[in-house]
Amino acid sequence: MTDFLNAIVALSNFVLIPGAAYGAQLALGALGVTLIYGILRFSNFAHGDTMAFGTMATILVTWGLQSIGISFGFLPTALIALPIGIAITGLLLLGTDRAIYRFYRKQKAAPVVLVIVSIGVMFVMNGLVRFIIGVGDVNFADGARFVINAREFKEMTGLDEGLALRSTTLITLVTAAIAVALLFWFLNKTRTGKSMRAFSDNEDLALLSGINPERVVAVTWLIVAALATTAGVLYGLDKSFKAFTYFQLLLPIFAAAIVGGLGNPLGAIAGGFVIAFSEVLITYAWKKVLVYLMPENLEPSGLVQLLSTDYKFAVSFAILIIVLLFKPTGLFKGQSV
Amino acid sequence: MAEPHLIGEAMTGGYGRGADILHGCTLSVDKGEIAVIVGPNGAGKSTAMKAVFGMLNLRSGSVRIGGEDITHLSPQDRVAKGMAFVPQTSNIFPSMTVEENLEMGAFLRRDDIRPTIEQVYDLFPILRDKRRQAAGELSGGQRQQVAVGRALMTQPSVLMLDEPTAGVSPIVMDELFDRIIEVARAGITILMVEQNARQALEIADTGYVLVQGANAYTGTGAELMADDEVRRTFLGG
Amino acid sequence: MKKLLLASAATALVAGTAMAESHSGPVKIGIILGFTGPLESITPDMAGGAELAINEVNETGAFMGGTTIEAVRADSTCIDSAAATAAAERLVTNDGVAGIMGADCSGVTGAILQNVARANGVVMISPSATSPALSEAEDDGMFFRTAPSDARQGEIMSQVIMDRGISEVALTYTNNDYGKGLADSFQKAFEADGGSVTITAAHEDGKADYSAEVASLASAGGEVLVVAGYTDQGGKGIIQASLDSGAFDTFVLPDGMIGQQIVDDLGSGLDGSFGQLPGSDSEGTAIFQEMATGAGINPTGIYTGESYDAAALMILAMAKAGSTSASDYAGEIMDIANAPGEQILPGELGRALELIEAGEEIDYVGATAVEFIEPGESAGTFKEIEIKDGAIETVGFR
Amino acid sequence: MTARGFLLYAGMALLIVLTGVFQGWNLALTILNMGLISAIMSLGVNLQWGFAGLFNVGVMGFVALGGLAAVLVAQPPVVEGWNAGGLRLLGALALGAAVLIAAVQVWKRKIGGQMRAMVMLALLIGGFFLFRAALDPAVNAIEAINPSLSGYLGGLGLPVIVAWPVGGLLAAGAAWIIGKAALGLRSDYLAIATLGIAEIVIAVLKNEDWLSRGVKNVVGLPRPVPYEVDLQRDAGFVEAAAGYGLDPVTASTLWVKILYSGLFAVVLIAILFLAQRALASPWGRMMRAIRDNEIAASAMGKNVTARHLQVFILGSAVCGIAGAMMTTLDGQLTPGSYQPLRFTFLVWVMVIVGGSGNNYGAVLGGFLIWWLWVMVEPLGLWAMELITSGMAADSWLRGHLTDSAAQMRLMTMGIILLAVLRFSPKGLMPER
Repeated sequence: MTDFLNAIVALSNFVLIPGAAYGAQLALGALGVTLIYGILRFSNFAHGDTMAFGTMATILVTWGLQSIGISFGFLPTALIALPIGIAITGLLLLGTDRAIYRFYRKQKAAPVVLVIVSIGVMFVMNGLVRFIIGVGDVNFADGARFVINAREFKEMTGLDEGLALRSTTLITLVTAAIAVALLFWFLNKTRTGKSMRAFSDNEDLALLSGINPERVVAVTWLIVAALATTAGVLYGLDKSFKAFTYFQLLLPIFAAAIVGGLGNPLGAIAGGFVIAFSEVLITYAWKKVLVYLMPENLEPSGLVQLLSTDYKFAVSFAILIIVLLFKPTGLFKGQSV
Repeated sequence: MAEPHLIGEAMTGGYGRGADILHGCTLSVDKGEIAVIVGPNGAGKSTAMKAVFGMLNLRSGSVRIGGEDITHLSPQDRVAKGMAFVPQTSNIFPSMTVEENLEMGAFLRRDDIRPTIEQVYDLFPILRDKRRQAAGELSGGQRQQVAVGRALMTQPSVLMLDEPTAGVSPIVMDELFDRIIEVARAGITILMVEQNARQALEIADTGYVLVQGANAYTGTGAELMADDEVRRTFLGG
Repeated sequence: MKKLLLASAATALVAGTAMAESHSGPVKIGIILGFTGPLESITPDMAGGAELAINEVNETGAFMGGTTIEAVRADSTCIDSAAATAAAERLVTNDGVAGIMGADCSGVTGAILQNVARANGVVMISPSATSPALSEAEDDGMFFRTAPSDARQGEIMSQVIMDRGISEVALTYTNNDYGKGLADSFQKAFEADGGSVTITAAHEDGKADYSAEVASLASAGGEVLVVAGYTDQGGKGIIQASLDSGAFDTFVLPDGMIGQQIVDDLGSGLDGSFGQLPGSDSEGTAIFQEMATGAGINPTGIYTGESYDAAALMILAMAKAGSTSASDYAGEIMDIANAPGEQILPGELGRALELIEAGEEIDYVGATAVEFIEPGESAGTFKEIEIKDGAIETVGFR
Repeated sequence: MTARGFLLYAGMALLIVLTGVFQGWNLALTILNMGLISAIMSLGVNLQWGFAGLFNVGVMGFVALGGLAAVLVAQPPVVEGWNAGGLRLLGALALGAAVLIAAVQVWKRKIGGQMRAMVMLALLIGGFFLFRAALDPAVNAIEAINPSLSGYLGGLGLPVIVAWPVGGLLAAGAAWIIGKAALGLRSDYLAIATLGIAEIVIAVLKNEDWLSRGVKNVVGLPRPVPYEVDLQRDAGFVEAAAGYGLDPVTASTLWVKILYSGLFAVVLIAILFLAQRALASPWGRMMRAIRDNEIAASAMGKNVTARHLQVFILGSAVCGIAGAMMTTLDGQLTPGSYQPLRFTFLVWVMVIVGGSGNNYGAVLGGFLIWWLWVMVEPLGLWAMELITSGMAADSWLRGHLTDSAAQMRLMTMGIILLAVLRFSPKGLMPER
């Protein structure tokens, strides 16, 4: 029985909890990508850098708050700064839309043109973020680090395996859940939210129904700003902020959005967790768990690892491609333009 | 004689900067009446209706509703003036529920829309049962009902239908025509384009036969049905 | 668009002239590092380290009869060999640099060495390229490095671990030539010494998440975790996640992982961890830290000290040869770096120049206890360190 | 080419000449050489995007495969490696391929749905473990041999120029597999799929040490041209250089670059010629017809998928050739250095800025963007110094701005891309 509990705890500690936190971060990022795809109808390559910008704005505000002595108790100060960061990012995105994207929308440019435009925006934002905050590693998490740490858990339960729950992990999961719940409430229950779904479903008919496209677009960018900034800040709190890493985040986020089905919010969430868990599970060495579970004479001698972690990153893309081969528009039937 | 409720007068124009498709075409409907546009393929039937709704640029001619000139209004603004349009295809929001489709139809209204939704449900009882279902999952005829219902949500004075019976079975078609008559009885002016010319003319108060973007024959539904020339050329004998 | 072309042409012209004007005058040293790209977060401090040495010499005014030295930065991008080659080409043929401090990543370093430095006969001293393959590269005696080759460090690390009575370790390395080379040589040495490596897991720098790596490392188990990575890259992420999940409490840290910053970031978690880095005593390092902090450079950044040393060595060699021509001073670098002679610590470059002027031998020690072996790389006397109460303490030398 | 085209090309030539005059001919030739390679990459992408409207964001993978060819062709074989496990390794690879083919065959059979999936899955999983069991010992044996210097199988020891067409073939082969699997995908799904496949290719290159030494890099690849130092020692050459009034170092570095330029130019012109012929041929017209209206084209009985596959393979092959040439020029293969920003997105900027659908435009874009990529750095620094010249020497902002000058590079690329898309959406040299 103890062995069984140990196995469960080990699995939770190293696979389930970290996977869930990473999955939530990817899911929030993928939600932003998928909303833009659903409503503005292009894959936004600048999304990683939007997350970087939002996080940067939040960090700057956090520093400001800290310098005047404001903190949030055992919670990170960045959570107070988050709404301001979102507002700043929202302004940036609205400005970008006004200055750049709107022109192509008016022209009814092909979606792929918008994708290429977003690559240009990506380059510019990339430079902008580095220009303002620099290229270094920024650690801006404060507040309490653990809810339960591994040592305490072991003492408490008498098990051999520890279970650690970091406060940032908990905050990530809770915030992500709140954000997703808010988003779904907004999309399904409010007039504006429904009008966005209508616009995404059938743009021409939305126009006929008197839905103002510019308003839908503006609201979309604001929501994307909120999602991207929240995702970026949660990620940064959990790990740390570095401009280069945020650009790299774009790839798993895209993978998540695509696996789930572009334009489908439920799919984005599922995709985030699929990608996160596939990275962890396929390269996981099952030795420890099996040693606990198996009778002594059957214990594995090797690592019982499907693929070495070198291929972790390739795994998520391989899964992406396999999913697309069998379900060409993703698990949750996304759109395609 | 008082001016008809809706009139598109001597309309000439085409899409974008392309060649003209309409050549001095005139359409008019009185309040609470049904007008049907028929004609051969490529005669500009749908184009004529889109012109009335403001979806193409008129080089000359005018559109008036209730005596008010709306020639230069955008389709959205015409919706506010009491026009409702049901396109031939993609006329619903497929991933939204039936009820949400109806709500979206009433997007511009700020008053209580419950009663109107109830009216639509009374008109199309099947929709009441399927109100929580995604509209995209419904059958073809039911989707057309959703589409018409959505258009009615603005409480329009004019309802324009672009081939509402395209691709539905004859039984469903009859049913739809019955509903359309019911809508007209409620005092709503109806302008529609139909492929099934014979059945459509049967319920029409006025019929327009268009050929190459111009009026070829005009008359009551019965008159056109009786006209040998029209029958032979357009109604298949 | 023609306007754009014209405008760029005009700008190029002006910029070109601006540069061409400064052809005569000060001696120039090129600093080629990846200011953009994967290593962009550590390169500013590295460049700062090199410039610190240059400024120090300029302040003494004792270099070749008062000649000033000017640093010219260029971007190696770390990954784009072609862009790095072009940048180096510009430094050599247009700016006319007398030597190159760089490059950082082994890939671009090799490309610059083969395509620019060798071709033009210019000395390169890399502060950070550690790939064993570079030891074997054709260099015509033009290439040096102040970071030790990975091969030697692997053996030292094995001894350090063995001497603590630890015989089972898990190993993770950053997936580049530094990490892979160090991991290979360490594993070989450790297994030869009778230890066992439970798992060897690579990690990519700059990636989003390291749960998978930590999960596998934890599952494989081991008394300590050897992390062959960088302090502000994946290595830190792995340690952070291991500490958080309680997978490992003790870490073995090679040179790339040792820096005050990571100790500060991770708090008490690193207490008890140990490792080794090149160095014979801590005196030079301490002095350098003070100097760098005064100049607004983070002194504990990786390879910052090595960069200082690379620039200093180059300058001292020029002084000794009395010439800025590579063919003259390349041969002096080994002499300057090694005994016999008076030991030179950071901040003593002025004195070193005076000694050279007086014709005396010097032994440059610098911030990282430089000692060169053939073919022009750091011999690697290593100091063993342990982290106690949030400070890096030297516990011995090997 | 139109008058505008000639003007633009003349402008581009002027830029390079000005670089030569003001910054030195060595730099100008360095830029020219990589410009030639960039132009070829750009041509490859233009084949796919400009001709057929295929949005391939996996350019990096094909360029890297080309680079691999340079190692596999030009490096001397490592005999100990082959003896240790070469044949076993080939056997294992054959086994892996057989398993995949069998799985595909099972999938194609029309047996009951559930059953088919189960059989295929069982085959794949069982096959995977068999494959690993066969592969791992062979790989370990090979990699154990002198890992810091070899630890791989080496190549065929052929002249490195042979690697260029081989690089094309390697990329074409990969493109065939990828195209078979992914070309059915719609719009952005194809884009991300190719992006992912490129990452997988890089992951393989980085981790399969027996193939290309992985992240330990292969350095010192043979060259198709002489080494500068050898030229400097060659009395005849020194004499000839003196005849032109050049010192041996300058002469040798210039001469080597000129030789490279010649080789690259021949390849570029050949590919450009073929691409132009293709564009004007009925095949090219059909391609563009498909691009402009896929539905109409397929309604007219054109096999859209097959045509897409053809052009995808061709374009990828061209990228592979360019990749092999680039590795030859660098003299080394460093798998860790392949990043999508540089080898995919930058190539796309070249195509878009130059003019998609127009081969001359793509070539121009390759040169222009590469020139900027190299020159923005000094120009940016210079601009920063100009901007900050009024500030106090020790001001924080001044230091910050000067330190950030290197970041101008990405931003400039973005601004140029956006400006071109806005004001000349079809590129500098639009398709007619």
